[in-house]
Amino acid sequence: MTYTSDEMMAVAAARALSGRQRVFVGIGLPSTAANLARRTHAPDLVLVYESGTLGSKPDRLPASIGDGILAETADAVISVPEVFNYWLQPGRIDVGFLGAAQLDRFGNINTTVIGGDYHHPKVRLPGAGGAPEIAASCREVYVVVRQTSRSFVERVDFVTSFGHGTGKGDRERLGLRGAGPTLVITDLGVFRPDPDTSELVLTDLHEGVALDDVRAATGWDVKVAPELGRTPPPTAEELSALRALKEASK
Amino acid sequence: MTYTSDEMMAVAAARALSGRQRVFVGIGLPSTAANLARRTHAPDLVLVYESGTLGSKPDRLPASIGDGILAETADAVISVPEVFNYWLQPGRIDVGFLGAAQLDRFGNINTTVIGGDYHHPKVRLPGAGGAPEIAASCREVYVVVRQTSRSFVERVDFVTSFGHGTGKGDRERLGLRGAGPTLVITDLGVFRPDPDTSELVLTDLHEGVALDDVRAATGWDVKVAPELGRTPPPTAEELSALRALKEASK
Amino acid sequence: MAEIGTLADAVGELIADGDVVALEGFTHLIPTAAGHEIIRQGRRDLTLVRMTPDIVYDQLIGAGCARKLVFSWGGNPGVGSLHRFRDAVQNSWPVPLEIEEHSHAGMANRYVAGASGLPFAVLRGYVGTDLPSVTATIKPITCPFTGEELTAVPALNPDVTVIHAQRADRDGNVQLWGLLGVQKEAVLAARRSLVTVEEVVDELTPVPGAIVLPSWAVTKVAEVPGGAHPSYAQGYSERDNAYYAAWDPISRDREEFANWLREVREEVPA
Amino acid sequence: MAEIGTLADAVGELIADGDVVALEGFTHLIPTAAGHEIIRQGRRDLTLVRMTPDIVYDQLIGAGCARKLVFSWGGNPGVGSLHRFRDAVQNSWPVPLEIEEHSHAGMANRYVAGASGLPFAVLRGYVGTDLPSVTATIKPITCPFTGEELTAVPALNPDVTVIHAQRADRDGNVQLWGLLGVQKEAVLAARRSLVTVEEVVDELTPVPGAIVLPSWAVTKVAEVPGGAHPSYAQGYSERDNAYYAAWDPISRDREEFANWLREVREEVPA
Repeated sequence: MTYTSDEMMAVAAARALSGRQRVFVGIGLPSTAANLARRTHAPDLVLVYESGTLGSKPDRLPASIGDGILAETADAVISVPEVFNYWLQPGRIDVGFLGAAQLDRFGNINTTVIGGDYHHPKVRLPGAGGAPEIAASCREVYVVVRQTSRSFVERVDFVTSFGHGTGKGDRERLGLRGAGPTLVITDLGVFRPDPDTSELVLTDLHEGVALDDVRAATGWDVKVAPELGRTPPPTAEELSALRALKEASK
Repeated sequence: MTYTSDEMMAVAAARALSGRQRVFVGIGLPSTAANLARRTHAPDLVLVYESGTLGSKPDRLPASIGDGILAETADAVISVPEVFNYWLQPGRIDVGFLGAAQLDRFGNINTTVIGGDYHHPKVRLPGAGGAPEIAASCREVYVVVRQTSRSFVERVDFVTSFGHGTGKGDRERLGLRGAGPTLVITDLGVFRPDPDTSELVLTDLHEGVALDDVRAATGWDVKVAPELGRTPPPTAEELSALRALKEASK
Repeated sequence: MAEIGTLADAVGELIADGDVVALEGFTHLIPTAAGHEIIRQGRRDLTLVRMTPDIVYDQLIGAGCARKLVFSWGGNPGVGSLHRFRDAVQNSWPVPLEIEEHSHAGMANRYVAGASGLPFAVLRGYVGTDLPSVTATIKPITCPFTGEELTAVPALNPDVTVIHAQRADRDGNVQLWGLLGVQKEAVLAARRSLVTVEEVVDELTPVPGAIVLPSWAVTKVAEVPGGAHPSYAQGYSERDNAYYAAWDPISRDREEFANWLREVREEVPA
Repeated sequence: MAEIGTLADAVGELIADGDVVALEGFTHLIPTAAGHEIIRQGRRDLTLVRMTPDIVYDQLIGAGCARKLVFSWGGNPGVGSLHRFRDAVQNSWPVPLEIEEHSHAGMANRYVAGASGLPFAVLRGYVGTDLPSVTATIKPITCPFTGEELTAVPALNPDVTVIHAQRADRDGNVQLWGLLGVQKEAVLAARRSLVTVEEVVDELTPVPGAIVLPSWAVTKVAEVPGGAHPSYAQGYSERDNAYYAAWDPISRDREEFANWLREVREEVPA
C-alpha cells in the first residue's frame, strides 16, 4: 500500500504508545496518533483530554478537544480546573502528547509568536493552551510535528513549553518533575534527547527518507545516532485503521 | 397550648429568618429552627448544609448534616471543598446559623475545650467543624444556644469561632467581611450586639421569662436594652409545625 | 433569583462599554448568540476574557468591541488561526488589541480563585517558559511550610460572565451537562452573570453528569435555542464543523468579514 | 489498575503500623467495616486523619490503634460526644492521643492541596480564632498581587486513604453518588487507596450526581456490602440512627467498650 508522509508520522507516533499508559492528548496530530494506537496495538491506553475527559474511547477522530464523543465515551467527565489540578499537576499522567509550531534543538516548544518581538510578531500563533503544564508535569513528553527548517530551529522564538532548556540539567535546576520531551516524531524520522547533552539527535529515519532530507529540514547541524534505525513502513492493518478513523470523522 | 422553653427558642429562632435568605445551617438547634421557618412563614429560604447541599428541602428534621434527605431534596449536591470554597468563602451566604457550647459577652463561640488548658482540658468538645469560617464569611451570624451561667460566660475558654472579639472594631481590624453575630437566641430571650460596643445586650425576653432568670443564667453583668421586647409565645400553627417536623424525624 | 428575560434586554442591562466580560465554554456550549448580541449593541472597549477564544471572539474583536484579550489559547479549533485576532494583534485593525496571555492551567486557576473569593491561586505552572517575561500577572510564591517556590496568578473576577446551558427552570435554576469546561467557576467569579439556555422547562429532571447552578447564583437567564451554534449543546445539537471551516475564508478577508458583520447587525435579536 | 480482593488482604497489604491513614466519609459512606478490619489486624501508632471523626474513629482510638488524630470535628453526630476520644485526650487511655486540630474549611483545602500535588492551600480561615495558637500547621501568607494577608495550610497526603462507595466495575473503576464529602480529594491525595463497595458490577451505568474514580487512581477495591454501617450508602441502605444512639452508653464505659472490642475482634472478616 502507498502512504503519505503524514500517515507514516501518525503510525510512528502511534507505535510509541503502549499498554495502559495514561496519555494527555493534544488535538491534531497527537490525537490522531493516540486514537490510532488505541485502535490497533494498545486498546487499553487511557486517553485524557484537557476538555475534562478521563478515559475517552472515541470510535472516530474527535474534531476538537471538545468533541462530544470524548465526553460520551469517557470513564469520567470533570471540569477543566479539575483536569489540570487533580490529574495533570500531581504527575498522574505518563505521556504528554503535544504538537508544536516550532521546536528547537533542545525540545523547547513554541506555539506563541514567530518573528518580530512578542508585541509585534510576524505571526501570532494560538498560544499556550495546556501545553506548558503538560510539558512540565507528565512523566515524559512526546512531540509530533511536521519537520521543516522553519519549524525545526536552533532556538525557538518564544518558549511556550519548556523542553530541555539550554541542555542537560536545566529541568532539574528548575524543579520540573517530569522527564520532558523524550521522543520527537516527525514526518521524516524520530529524534531523542542525547543522554549527556539533552540535544535532540536523529535516532530513526522513516522508510524511504534520506539522511539529507532530514538535514535539509533541520535548522541546526543535526547530530545522528551512531546506530541509526529505520522506521518500518506502515502495515496494511495500521493504514486501514488510520484511514477508517479519519473516514469516520468526516 | 403549652410549650417547652426549647420550643420557644426554636420558634423565636425560626422567626428570625425570612424571605429568600441563604442560610448556612449548623446541625441541631439551628437546623430545627431553619426547617421550621421554611415550613411556616419562610418557604423560600435557601438552606445550605456543610455536607454539600444547596437548597435542601427536607420534610423532616435531618438526623445529621449528612442525612440522605438533604441530598435527595437539594437543588445541587456538591463536594465539601466546593461548599466551603465556592459558596461560603466568597460571601454568598446571608445568615450563618450556629450553635455553641460556650458563648461570651462579645459573641465569641467555643466548641473546642472547656476548663484546664487546651492540652489537658476538663471537657473536650467536638471542635470547630465549619463554624470558624461560617462565622467569618456569612453576612450575619445568628447563634442559637441554651442559656446557663456556664454556657453564657464573660470570656470563652477558647475562641473556636470569632464573634466580636473584645469589642467594636475588632472584626474590621482583622479584615473579616461579615458582620458577625447580630442575633443570639436562647431559651430565655434574645440578645443583640450593642451598636457602640458590640457587647451582647438583652433585647427581648421570651413570654413567661423574668429578667432575673436571665441575670441568673448569664455569666456577666448583663445589660438590658432600654426598650425590652417580649417574644410572643409560639402560635398553635408554629407549635404544630415544629412537632410535626420532630415527629417525622423519629 | 435569576430573572428570565430576552437576550437583548439581558445584554443591554448587564454589559456596559469598558466592562470585563467572559463568554466561557470549552468548545461545548459556547454562548455565540450572546456574543452576536454584544456586537449588535455596539459595545466598545471590553476586556474579553476566555481560556479558548475562538470564532465568537474573533467576531467580537473584528467588530471592534474589545480593547484587551485575556486568554490562554486563541484559535479556530480543528481549522487554524483566528484571522481577526491576528489582524488586531499584528496590525491593530480595527482597533489595537492588548493581550494578557496565560496557560490553561493558569486561567483555570484564576477563575477558581475568583469563584472562591481569594485574590490569587497557586499552581505549578509556567516554569521555564517565556510567559512570565511578557505577562505581569504571573509571580513566584513560596510555600510557608516547605520553602518550595511555586507560581501565583491573580483571581479573575469579570464584571459579567456569559455562558450557554441546556436548560433552566422557571425559577432560573440552570442545568448543564457534558463537557463542563470552566463555566461554573466563571459564573461564580463574576459580579453579574447571564446564562442563555436551549429551553426553559417546568422541572429540571436529573441528568447523569449534570450540574446545577442555583437561581440565586445567576443574574439573568434568556431562552435562546441554538444559542451555542456553531458549537453544540449535548443532548440538543451537534457541532457544525462546516461553519468552523467556512469561518476561515471569511475571517481572512476584511471585506468578507465586513459583509458578515453587516448581516449579523441586521439580524433580529433572539 | 485497582486490584479487586478481600477486605482483610487489602488492609493487610496497604496499612502498616505508623502509617498516616484517612478513612473519609462525611456522614454518608463511612468505611466502618474497613476500620473494624484495622482493629482486627491490630495496627498501632497510626496517625488518623478525618474531617469528621465519629464512631469508627472512636472505636479505633479506643482500641489503641492511633497515636495522633488530625481532624476538624469529632463527635457522634446527632447524639453527642465521642467518649473514647475524650478518654484518650483527657486521660491518655488506652494510649496518649496527640491531636492536630483544624476547621472543616482548612481540612478540606488540605486534601485539595494534597490531591493537586501542591504543598499548601490558601484560604480565608481561622482569623481571630485560637486555633493558630495551638495548631502549628496554620500560617499566614501574603498575596503577591494585592498584599492582602490570608491563611495557608499544608497539604494532606495520607499514606493510605480508605473510602466506601456504592459500586465498582470488574476493572476497578469506582462510582459513588449522594453526598460526596471530600472522598475524591482524599483518595487522590493519598499514596495508596482502598475503596470498599456495596457491590462489584459488570457495568457502571450512569447515575445522576455520580462521580467515577478511574481504576488507575485507586490501589485496591474490596466488595463489602453494608461496609458503611451504621452510616448509609444512598440507594443501598438507610442510616442506622439507633446504632449511633446505642454507641453512647457503650463508649462511655471502658468495660462496655472492652466487650464490644472483643466481639469485633472475633468477627470473621468480610
